[in-house]
Parts: sequence; C-alpha cells; structure tokens
Amino acid sequence: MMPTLLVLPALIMFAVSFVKNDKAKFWLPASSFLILLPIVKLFLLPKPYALIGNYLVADRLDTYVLLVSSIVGIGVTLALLTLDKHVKVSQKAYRRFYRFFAIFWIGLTLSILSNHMGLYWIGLELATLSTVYMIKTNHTPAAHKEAWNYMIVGAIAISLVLFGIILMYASAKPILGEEAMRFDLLLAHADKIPSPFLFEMGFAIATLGMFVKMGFFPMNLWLANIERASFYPVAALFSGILESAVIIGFFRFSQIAEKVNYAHLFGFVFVYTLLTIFIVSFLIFRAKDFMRLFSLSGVEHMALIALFWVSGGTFAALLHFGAHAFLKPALFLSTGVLESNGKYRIAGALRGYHGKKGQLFWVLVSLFLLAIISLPPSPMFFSELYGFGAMIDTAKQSHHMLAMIGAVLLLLILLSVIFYRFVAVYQSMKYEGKTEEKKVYGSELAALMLFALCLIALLLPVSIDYLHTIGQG
Amino acid sequence: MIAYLLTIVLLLLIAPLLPSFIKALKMRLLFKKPASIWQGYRNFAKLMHKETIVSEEASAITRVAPFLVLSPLLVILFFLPPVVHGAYYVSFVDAFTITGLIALSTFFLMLLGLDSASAFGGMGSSREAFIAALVEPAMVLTIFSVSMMAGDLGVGQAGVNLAAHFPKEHMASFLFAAISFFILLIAENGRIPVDNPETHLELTMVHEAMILDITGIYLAIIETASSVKFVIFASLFASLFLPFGLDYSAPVAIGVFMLKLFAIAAAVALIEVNTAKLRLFKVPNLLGIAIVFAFLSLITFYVLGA
Amino acid sequence: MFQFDTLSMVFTALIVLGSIPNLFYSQGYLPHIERKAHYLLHYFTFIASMIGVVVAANALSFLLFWELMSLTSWQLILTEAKSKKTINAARFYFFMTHFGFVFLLLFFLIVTNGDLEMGFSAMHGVASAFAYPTLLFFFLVLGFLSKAGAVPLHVWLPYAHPEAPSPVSALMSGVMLKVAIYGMFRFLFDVLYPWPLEWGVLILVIGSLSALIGVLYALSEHDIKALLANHSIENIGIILIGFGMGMIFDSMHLKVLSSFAFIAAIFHTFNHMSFKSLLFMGAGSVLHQTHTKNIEKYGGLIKRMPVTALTFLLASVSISALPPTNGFLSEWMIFQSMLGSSHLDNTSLKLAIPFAVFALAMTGGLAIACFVKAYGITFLGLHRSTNAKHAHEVNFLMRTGMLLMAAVVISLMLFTPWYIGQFDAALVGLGHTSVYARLFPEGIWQLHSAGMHGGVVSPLILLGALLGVTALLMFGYKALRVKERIHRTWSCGYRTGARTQYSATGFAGPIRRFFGWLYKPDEHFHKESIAGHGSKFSDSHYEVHVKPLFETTLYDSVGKAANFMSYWVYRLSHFEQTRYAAMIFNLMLTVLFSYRIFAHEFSWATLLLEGTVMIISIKVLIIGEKR
Amino acid sequence: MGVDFLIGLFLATLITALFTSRLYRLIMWYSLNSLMLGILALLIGQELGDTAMLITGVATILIKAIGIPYLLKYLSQKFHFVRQIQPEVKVHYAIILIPAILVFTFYLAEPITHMIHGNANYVAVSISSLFLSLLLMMEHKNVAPKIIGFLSMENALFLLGITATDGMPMLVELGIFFDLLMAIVVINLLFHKEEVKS
Repeated sequence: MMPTLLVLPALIMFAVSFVKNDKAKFWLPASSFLILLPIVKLFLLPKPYALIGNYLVADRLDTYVLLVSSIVGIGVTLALLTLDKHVKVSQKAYRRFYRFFAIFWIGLTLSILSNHMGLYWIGLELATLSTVYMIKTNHTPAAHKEAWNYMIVGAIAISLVLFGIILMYASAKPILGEEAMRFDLLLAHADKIPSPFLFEMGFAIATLGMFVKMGFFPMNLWLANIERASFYPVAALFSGILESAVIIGFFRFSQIAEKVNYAHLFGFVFVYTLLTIFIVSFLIFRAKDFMRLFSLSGVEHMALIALFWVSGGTFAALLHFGAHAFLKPALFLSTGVLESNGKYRIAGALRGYHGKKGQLFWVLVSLFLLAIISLPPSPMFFSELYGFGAMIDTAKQSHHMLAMIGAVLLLLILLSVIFYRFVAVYQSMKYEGKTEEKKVYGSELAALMLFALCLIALLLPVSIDYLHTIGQG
Repeated sequence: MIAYLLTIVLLLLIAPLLPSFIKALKMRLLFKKPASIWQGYRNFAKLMHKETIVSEEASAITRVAPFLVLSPLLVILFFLPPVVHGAYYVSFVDAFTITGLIALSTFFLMLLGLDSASAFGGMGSSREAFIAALVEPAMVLTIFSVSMMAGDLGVGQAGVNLAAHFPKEHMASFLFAAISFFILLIAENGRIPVDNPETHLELTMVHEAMILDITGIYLAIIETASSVKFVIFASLFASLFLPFGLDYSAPVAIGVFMLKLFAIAAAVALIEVNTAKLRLFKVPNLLGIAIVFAFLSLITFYVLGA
Repeated sequence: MFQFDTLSMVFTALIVLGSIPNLFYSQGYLPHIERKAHYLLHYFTFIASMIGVVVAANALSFLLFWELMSLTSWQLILTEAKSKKTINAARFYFFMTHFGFVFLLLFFLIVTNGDLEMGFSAMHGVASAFAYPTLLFFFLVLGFLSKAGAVPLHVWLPYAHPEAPSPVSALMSGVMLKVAIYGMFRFLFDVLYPWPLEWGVLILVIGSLSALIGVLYALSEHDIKALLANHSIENIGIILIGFGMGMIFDSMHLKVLSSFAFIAAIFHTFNHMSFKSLLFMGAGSVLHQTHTKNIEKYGGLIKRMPVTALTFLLASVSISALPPTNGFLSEWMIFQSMLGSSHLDNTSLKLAIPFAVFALAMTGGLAIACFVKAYGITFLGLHRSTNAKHAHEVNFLMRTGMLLMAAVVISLMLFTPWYIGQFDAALVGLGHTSVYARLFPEGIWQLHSAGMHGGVVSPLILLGALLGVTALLMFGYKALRVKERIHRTWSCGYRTGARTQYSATGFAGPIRRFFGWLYKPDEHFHKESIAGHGSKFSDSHYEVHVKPLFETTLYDSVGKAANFMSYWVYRLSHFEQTRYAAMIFNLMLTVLFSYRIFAHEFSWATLLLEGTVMIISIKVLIIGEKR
Repeated sequence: MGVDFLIGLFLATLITALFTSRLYRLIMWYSLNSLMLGILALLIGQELGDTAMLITGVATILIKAIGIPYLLKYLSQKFHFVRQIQPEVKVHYAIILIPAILVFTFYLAEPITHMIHGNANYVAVSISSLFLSLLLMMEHKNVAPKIIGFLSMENALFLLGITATDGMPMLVELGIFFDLLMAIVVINLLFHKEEVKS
C-alpha cells in the first residue's frame, strides 16, 4: 500500500502524459502534492519501517531525504506548468518530458528508500537513463551532443558504482551470504568484514562513480554543460532529486566504510573534496552565466556535504543538504525567468520586474542568492558553522592537526572566492545593465514560495531536533 | 605665588621686546642703523588705535580666531617652570598638553589664513601646516625626553628637578634634546632659516602670508601671540636646558632668567645673520635633523640610559 | 544567548550614543533616498545586529549577528548604487569582511571544539588546552582587524565608507568599527588570557603603522568622505596603540598601567565614535547640498551652513587631538601610558615604544594639517562651484542629529571622570585592577596618569581657562568699540575670486611632495601654452591622484594571482569535454594506487612509482601530443 | 581450469578489440567477449548448481552475444555510422599500457589474496577489464565504439559478479539486464532523434 502511494504521483504523471489534452497538465501539481501524505505517514510510523520486506526500508535518514526530494519534485511540477512560456517546446516533446520525468522520479524514490545496494543502483540507473531523454527534449544540436555526453559519462559513472557495489558485496559475502547487499546488515557487521581492503577498494570505486556523477573533480563542467544545454527544470531535478539519491548512497556507503577504517575514509574524502573545491572555486571565479554558476556551486555544496558527513558532522551535512536541495532547484527554476528567452546576460537580470508578482520574485531570488553563499539567517550559515566545527573537532583529534587546520583555512578561503563571485554576480544582476521587462508567472512563484517556506521550516526547532536524532541514530 | 604672577606679567611685558631686540641686534651686526628695541610696543600701540578692516569674503572665523590664537598661548604662560627657587608653579602640566595648546593656536591661525579667500593666506596656511606637522612630533619627543631625564613628566616639575639635579649621567641625550629644541624654537617662531618675518615676498612668506589680511587690533593680537610664543619657547629653553640661577634671591634670579632670554634671542639673531632663508622644500631637512635628534635623545635615554 | 556584563553594556552604550543622533539625521536624510523600504529595513537591522554582537553570549549568536551586521551594511552601501564605483566598493567591502569572518570562524571553531553554544568563559579552558595559542591570536587579529580597518587590511575602508549614504557612513565609521574593537576586548580577555609579550608588541606596531599610514593617505585625499575614512584608519591605529600598550603592561605584570592603557583605548574608542560620526554627518550635509564629494568644489560654506560648520569645527578640533577636547584627553592618556614604560627592561619594547610615541606624535601633527585643509577648504574662503554658492543649511532633523552628536562630543569632554569610571568598571569586570582612584585622586578636577611621575591634566580647568581667557579678550575687544570696515580681500590688484584661492591639492602639496616616496603620486598636468612659451598659457589643468601603496602591491597582485589561477584551472577543465574517459581512467588509477599504498602498506618507493606512472599516464592519455 | 581458460579468452577478446580499427570487427569481438562471459556463467553455475547463474548465462548469450551486436549492426547500417575507426591512442603506447594495466591490477589485488577464499586474480582481471574498457572508450571519438566500450564495461561487471562473488542475487542481475535493455532503447531513441532532425 505504502509503496504504491509513494509512486502514485509519478504513475499519474506517466499516465497523464499520454493524454493529448492541454488542460491535463494542471492535474500534475495537484496530484504531486499527494506524495506528501504517505511521507507524513512515514514520519509518524516507528522506524525503521519495512516497506517491502528488507528491500525498501524507511529509516530516519531516508525519510528525510525522501521528503526533501519530493518537495523538489512538487516544486518542479509546479514550475513545469509554464515551461512553454519561457522556452520553445512542442506539445509532444512536452508530454514526453513528463513521461520520462515520471520514470526518473520512480527510479529515484526506489533508490532513496532502498536498503539494498543492488536496488539502489537499479533506481539510479533508471533515473540516469530517463534523464537522457529529458535532456533531449530541447531540440538543439548542443542538447543532442550533451545528451550523448550524459549517456556515456553517466553510464561510466554508474558502472563504476555497480563495480564498487559488487566488490563490497564480495568482501562481505563470506559472512553474510546473499544478504551482503543489505545496507543495515553491512553496517551492523562492518567490523567483521574479512577483507577490509577489498571493501575499501569497492568503496573507492563506487564513491568515484558517485563523485563523477555529482560533478566532482575532475569532471566539474560536464553537469554544467548539460544543464546549460537542456531546459532549466532538468537542472532543478538534478540538483534536487538526483543528487539527493546519489548523496544518500554516499551517506550509507561511508557509514559502513567509517566502521571499516575511518582514517582511510576521511583521508580519501578530505583530499578529494578539497581538490574539487579548489578547482570549482576558480571555475566559479570565471563563470559567466547562471547555469554554470549555479551548477558549479552545486558541486561545491555537494563536496561540502560529503566532507561534513565524513567529519562526523551528520547534523551539519543533513541541514546543508536540505538547504541546498531547496535553494538550488529554486535558483535553477528562476533562471527560466532571469534568462528570458535565452539571453544569458547577468547584468540587470534582477531588474525590470513589475507588479506584486515581479517584486516578490526578485526579492525571493535575491534572498536565495544570498542564502546560497551562507549568509545569515540562511540554514546554510548554520550548517557551515556546525560542519566546519565538526571538521575542526576531527582535526584536533588527528595527528596532523596543524596541517588539517591549514586545510580548513584553505577551504574557507576558497569558499570566500566563491563568495566574492556570487556577490559580484548579485550586484551585477541588481545594479548594473539595462532594464528589460520580464514576466513572472504564478506557478513559478508558487514553486519559489514553496521552497522558501521549506527553507524556513528547516530552521524550526522540530526539524532541527529531527536532524539531530538522525545524527545520533 | 607673587613671584609666579610676577613672572607671568613680566614675560607678557617683555614679549614684544624680544623680537625687536633680535631685529635691532641683527641690524647692528649688519652695520645698519638699528631700529629701536621698543618698536614692538610702538607697533602695538599704533595698531590699537587703528580701525579694523574685515575682508568681505571672510566669515565669523576671522572675528573669533585671533582670540583663539592668543588665548592658548596665554594659558601656557601659567604652566611654565618657575624662575625663582621656591616660587609657586604649576607642576603637573606635561609636554603633550603644552604642545597641544600651541597646536591649538596654530590651528586657528591656519584657519584664519584660509578664511579670507586670498591666495596668500592659503599659501601661508599650507606651508605652516607642513612645518607644524613636522615640528609637533619633534617637540613632543624632545620635551618628553627632557622630562624623563628630570624624572617627572610635568614640565614645571621637570624644570625644578633639573635645576636641583643636573642630569650629568644623561649628558648625551640631554645635548641631543637641546639641539632639537633649539631648531624647533627657530622653526615654530618663523625665524630664518625657516621663515623670514621681515619679508612680504610670496616666495618666502609663511607666517606673514597667513595674516596678510588682518588689520588693526586683530593684527595686534596676532603679533602679540607670535611674540608670546617666542617668549614661551625661549623660557622653556631657558628653564629646561639652561637650568641654573634659580637659587639666587628672587630679583637676582629673575634678572638671571631675563639674561638667559636675551642670550637666546641674541643666539637667534646670530643665526639669522649668518644663514640664508631655506627654500620651503629644504626646510624638512632642518626639521628632519630636529626629529632625528629628538628621537635619538629618547632612544639614547631609553636604551642606553645615557 | 545574551549577556549583559559591564563591557557589553559599555559598548551597547557606545552604539546607542552613536545611533540616536544618527536616527534623527537619517530621518532628515530619508527624503533623498529612493529605495526607502530597503534603506530602513537594513538600517534598523544594522543597528540591532551591532547591539546583538556586543551582547552575544556564545559563539553562535556572535557569529550570526556579526555576519548579519556585514550583510546589512553591505546592502546599505548599495542603497544608492548608481555608479560602477559604488558597486565595486560594496563588493570589495563585503569580500574583505567575509575574509575576516573566515578567520573569526576558525577561531571560534577551535576554541569551542565545535560546540558553538558554549559560553565565552568555557572557551578559555579549551583555548588554553590548544597547543598553538599564537595561531588563535593571529586568527583573532586577522578577523577583527580586517573589520576595524587596521593596516594592512584597511584598503576597503576609503572605498566603502564614502559610497554609503552619509548616515550610514557615520554609523559604519563611527560605530561598526568599534564593534571589532569590542571583539578584541572580549576575546583577548575572556578566551586568550594571559598574553605573551610579543602579542602586545605586534598590536602596538600594527597600531602605529595604521595611525601613520591612515593620516598620510587622508592628507592626499580630495574626496571628503574618503578623507574621513582614512582618518578612521588612523584612529583605529591610535586605539590599537593604547590596546597594545595595555597588553604589553599586562604581560609585564604592571596591572595598574595596563588598566590605564586599556581605559585610554576604550576612551578613544568612544571619542572616535563621537567625532567621526559628527564629521561624517557634517560631510553628509555638505554633500547633500553641493552634490559632490570633491573637496575642491566646496568653499565658503560656513556662511551658508553655520550649524554644520560649527559642529564640524568642534569635531575637527577634537579629532586633531587639540586640548581641551575629548580627543586630546584620550590621546594624552595613551601618551602617558607609553611613557610609564621607561623602566621596562626589555630591548624590543625599548625600541618599539619610542617608535610608537613618535608615530603618535607625527600622527597628531599631520592630523592637524589634514583638518585645517578639510575645514578650511570646505567651509572658508569663497565658493568654488555654483552648487557651493547656492547651498543652504540642511533641514531641521539633520541639524538636530548633528547637534545631538555634538552634545555627545561635549559630554565626553565634560563628564570624562564619569565615563572613565564606567570603563574602569568594565575592565574590573574583565578581571583587571581598578585604577579609577589613581586617576582621580583629588576629585574630578584633575586626571592623573597612572604611571610613576606621570603627568596630570585637568580638562575642566583647561577648558575653563581657555574659555575664560578668550572671553576676556573678546570682552576687551568689545569694550574698545573698534570701528570696523568691510572690504574686499586685497589680491595684488586683481579681483579676488574662487580661482585664485588655494586648492586642497595645493594645500597638501608640500606634504605630498615630502612624502612623495610613499605616495608615488600619479600626476596629470596639461597646459595650453601660447605661442610656444613655456610660461605663458591660456588654460591649464593639474590633477594628482594617489593610489595607496598597499593596494597597488598587495591587493592587486592577489587579484592577479587569482585571475591567473582561474585561467589555468579553466583551461585544464576543458580537457574533460573531449577526454572524459581518459580523465576517469587516470582518476581511478590514482585513487586505487593511493589506496593500495596508503591503506595497505606504505613505502616511499611505491609512492614515487605512483607519481611517475601518473605523470606519464596523464601526459600520454590526457594532454596528448602537440599538434 | 576451464574457468581460468575462459577468463583468459575473455581478456584476450577484449584486448584484441582495443586494436581493432573496423566497426564490424569491433562488434564481433564484443560479441565473442560476451559469449565467453556467458559460457563462463554456465560453467560456474553448473559447478555450483546455481540455477540463477545458469539463467544469467543463457540471458547473457542471448542478449549480449547475439541480440545487441545484431542491433548495433542494424543501427549502424540504418544510420550510416563511420565504420573506419582508428584508435586515437597510438599502438605503441597501447602495447605498453595494456601490460602495465594488468601488472598494476595484480599488484592492486595482491593484498586480498589471503583475505578471501576465492581467487583474488579474478578480481584483478575484472578490474583490469574495467580499465581496458575505459581505454577502449577513450581510444575512439565516435559514438558507436564508445557504446561498445560501455557495454564491455558492463561485461567486466558481470565477470566480477560471476567470478568473485559466485553470483549476485537474482533480483540485482535481472535489474541490471532490465537497465541494459532500457539503455539500448534510449540509445536507439537518441539515434532516431538524430535521424528525424537531419
């Protein structure tokens, strides 16, 4: 019952996409709200709650991630209503977009809720493949090229993940048998794995795959290029839902790896993310259009989340994750308006809005822009404080304290490079350039409002308590 | 107390005398027919009877500034070291306050120069600001150095202490301070080689340029202020660097003090006769020497204790 | 969350004193601001966040309010963003303040062990257990001094403050910088106590340099608000000299002198708040009337704007540290504390302190020159532009603001003992010795130095004497009933005009020439000569600009380095467009190899091997051969 | 014994594919590669008596060794692929690289030899075939050989799954097959879209 309810909105979407009626699309946002019902129910149920045997299990972590990604899904369906107002898209392609969006959503819901490495991978692969088609909806040569690109790089990345999963499975099979695919059992028996090196190799390969998929070093620009070439909701889906699914995999794998050998895990992730942020910060320093800017900043934030998580700042990582998952789709969705009709101009993008809707729009976008560089009172401000706190705490217990504090300092300076660029972009958007009239539609505004409300909700004591319990549990 | 007040009155009275004395001495040294040494009083009396012409462009500053130029200097007179042993003196006022009061007077003088919208006034103020900026640090350093040798930061007390115990063990820094202070005396009072009080040529004027548009009683006040300033410097020099002769009975001591003042004036006159006025941009070299000596004096005292 | 000890309350009082007159002024200024809602929202949040910072009781709320303060002040600078200059200044400001925040963040994370809700006193234990306290000190100094604008982190100040609306400039320069000073007090005392001697010397040297450099660049400035901003650097330097002396004395166990120096520093903090706010308000009023910040376009405003001129004069006298003003008193205290050090037996101190004395004295002289220039060129003489000719006194609210701030200045002058009593209480709250009784042993009339054989100053007597003598003289003048005649200024037979007056550039000319080696001025001289004569010309134009040395060396090269780096990173990243498979291949190779080496068995030989293999592989597979 | 032999053949077909410069030949090598994998699965499945693995083996042979190569050939004819595919990495580099990769993976797998009861070399071979597939992908600029590279990567995965873990859970294997099919559908669609546009 519960699993059906969870994928019901996606199924409805899939079904509606075959209806050749223009008005049918209005059903989608309404139906997508339905997903909140089973999720609320999930929150109330005792955890872990088995949805389908041991395959799909809802625990505290994935319920939260599911909620976040579902809200993004709702937001995107809202914003999709007026996609055709901003970009050229045929009715047929539009419906196909919905169809593959539905598959994508189902795949990722599966991934997020899975308690099984294999299922997790299957969901991810399903989502990856369906994305290819979503990219293709845009009939431009660039989109075509990027779709292939995504197909191949995505396939490599996802194969690496599977390869890693098999290695990890192989390492634990002697003690767990076929059950070695289950996250919870692996976690429970992590310290008894007979060949930790094999596990670590598997973990390294799987993590590499996931990192490539999230655009970490050295593949920093591919996601940006793809998001540039495709319609803007794709970028929102990537940053909100796909990355949620990938990062929850990383969370789970690293939880196990932490028990196998914490020092190795930390060293690996620390060096890798530092490298990533180094590259990304300088790429951002030169970024000249919104998509690239936001996409690169997404990479930066994912790297930070990974770093916080392995440093023991689970609360910080989850808060940061939530904030990012709300902020980034909101920004990506607003690029549809900011770059009205394909003009990628940054200067003056926040000018030329009239009426209540316009005013509200630019205020919201400004707030999101400032929140993404973790200015208070954005949740990111707090998550970065706690995250870096966790890092310093780890640093103090290590043998290389000064080196690690130096690394954190470097990291913070790199982040301030990004900060500088964002400030420059924001000022340029608001105070420079010509004023051109731009139109904002209610549906987009509703999506942005939804994200804004969720951001506020993240800071409520209830949610903070919940996130704290995930960290402890 | 009587000696104290008497000294102040006396200093005030001889203030116009000293510049006239220097002028007369100079003229004699140059084999000219000397001007009367009472010329200062005559000028004062003449100016007191004249009407005041106020510039059309000038503002309220012109009407207030002359008083504010004079009053800090008058206040300083009360803080000088005693000239007679056992006389009342204000012991505590330190170098920074005295320098500050002099600077306050200069500040309003410079504003006065700028007020009349004349090119001369601005020029004078600009040059004065330049010179004052370099004089101030040297002066603070010098007086502090001496005060510390004397063992008290209050200038009055320092004068007394120096008279009681001449700092033979700190002769080096004492000498440095004396040289520095003498240069400052010349610079602050606009004597050759820093400024020429007798010229009205725009290339050379500093002090005179500022007060070119001041007339009548205002001019009298400003002139008094400049002579009071000379007296202050001269008596500071006399008390701090020539600290002897206080032990005589009051009239003799005062006489010795007056002699010292005239000796200083004579020294200034001698220097004026023997040097040419420096170009404005050479002035920092001279003041640089003062600053270096002042700094050396402090450092020598601090680090070497000599 | 919040705490209200004496130090916090003292600084809250500072903020309140700085803000209340500003509120009036700001209200008067409001009609000229287009985005009123934006302005008001950020303005009030700004004030509230400053108060939030000084009463915060844990790292979390401190950092929150701190960043909020930066955010709102940044937005306030952008209130009237019309020109590229404003936008660049705002960006630079925000970046610098964030840069400082980074260090503060690190500091707090280290001293709280990541538990940000820890109180300040609990941090002390963590900090003393930390192996490298000097590192913490450096973080703290970089964090707070970048906000306070001490050398070499001062470069943003002369850009940011002039671009903000005038009430905000007054708040930023007058009040916000002091919040950083509060931070220094709070965390050096509560968390990092006791201090090694070197820390104090460092602060002293930074302070001396800031004081000198600030005033020197102020002199070369023609933009009145930038001039004032440069003076803020100078005054922060003076405060830091006092602060450094306090630290030095404390590490030498001279508790009384230490308290004295700290009190001097706080007192100067208050004084600077009062007169700098007043000066910025005055400058704002002038700007408001003449629509230019260029000092060369002013002149003669005293006749048109008497209230502004009078208050500006008061503030100018005070900031120039001339007796008997409050500015003089605090500098006097700092001087006295430095001279209390004559018997300290430490060679580095014996060299550093005379240098600081010299710097402070030099600063005083140059500050006088600078304010004669600022006041004389702005308010005296003839108007140099049409706008200046038609200027009027500003509206009632703005005048009220200025007068109220003038009242604050005067109150600091008159009620020095009371204020010092409060500062003393704050220091006692921080665990220092009370020195109030030593400073005022004979009642409120005389302020004694805490040092041995220290000097004494009696602000009230001095003020009374000066006022008395002046009044007497003026009364005498009145009694003489002198005849007065009004006449044009004589200018060698030519007509007196605005163009024959001395300009600000000319005024500062000698000093600029003397310090030419430091300024390296950028001169533009253009002359239309007649018939080839060098000395005869119909038209000429002379302009001189001074770009700060630190900016041209330090900041520009950092910017260049960032550009260079990003260029190469960008070029490298573009390999992934065509060679993604090779990238992933090499990445896998590196990661697995490293895991093998680091996770299984480590040896330098294999590490070297890995390096070699990776270089070859990257060369062959990614970079490829040159075409 | 037979298992080792088949693995050797699997690797050999993959390496040969690396040097191929014709598309159809490449497809054939891929088909042979998949065939080896299928036979391997059947062999091991029979040894272990694992029906799931037998099914996998049959499916591998049907889909990967016959179905996909056929489909690819069909697509290439339909959409006129470039059939002359010159590897970008020069042969003399490849000659050094391939043994280097093998040596490296054996060195990599050395620590696990005494950790697991199975043969650690299987893991090594699987990883090296993963690397070789990546090499195949980076050698070619055209899309078709890249797809084959991706498919051989899938084969490397299966090899690992079959040899190192003695078979994965049925559910996972089916899932992988399902995804593979979907990948083919998407590839087909992508080509079709290209057709429609041009």
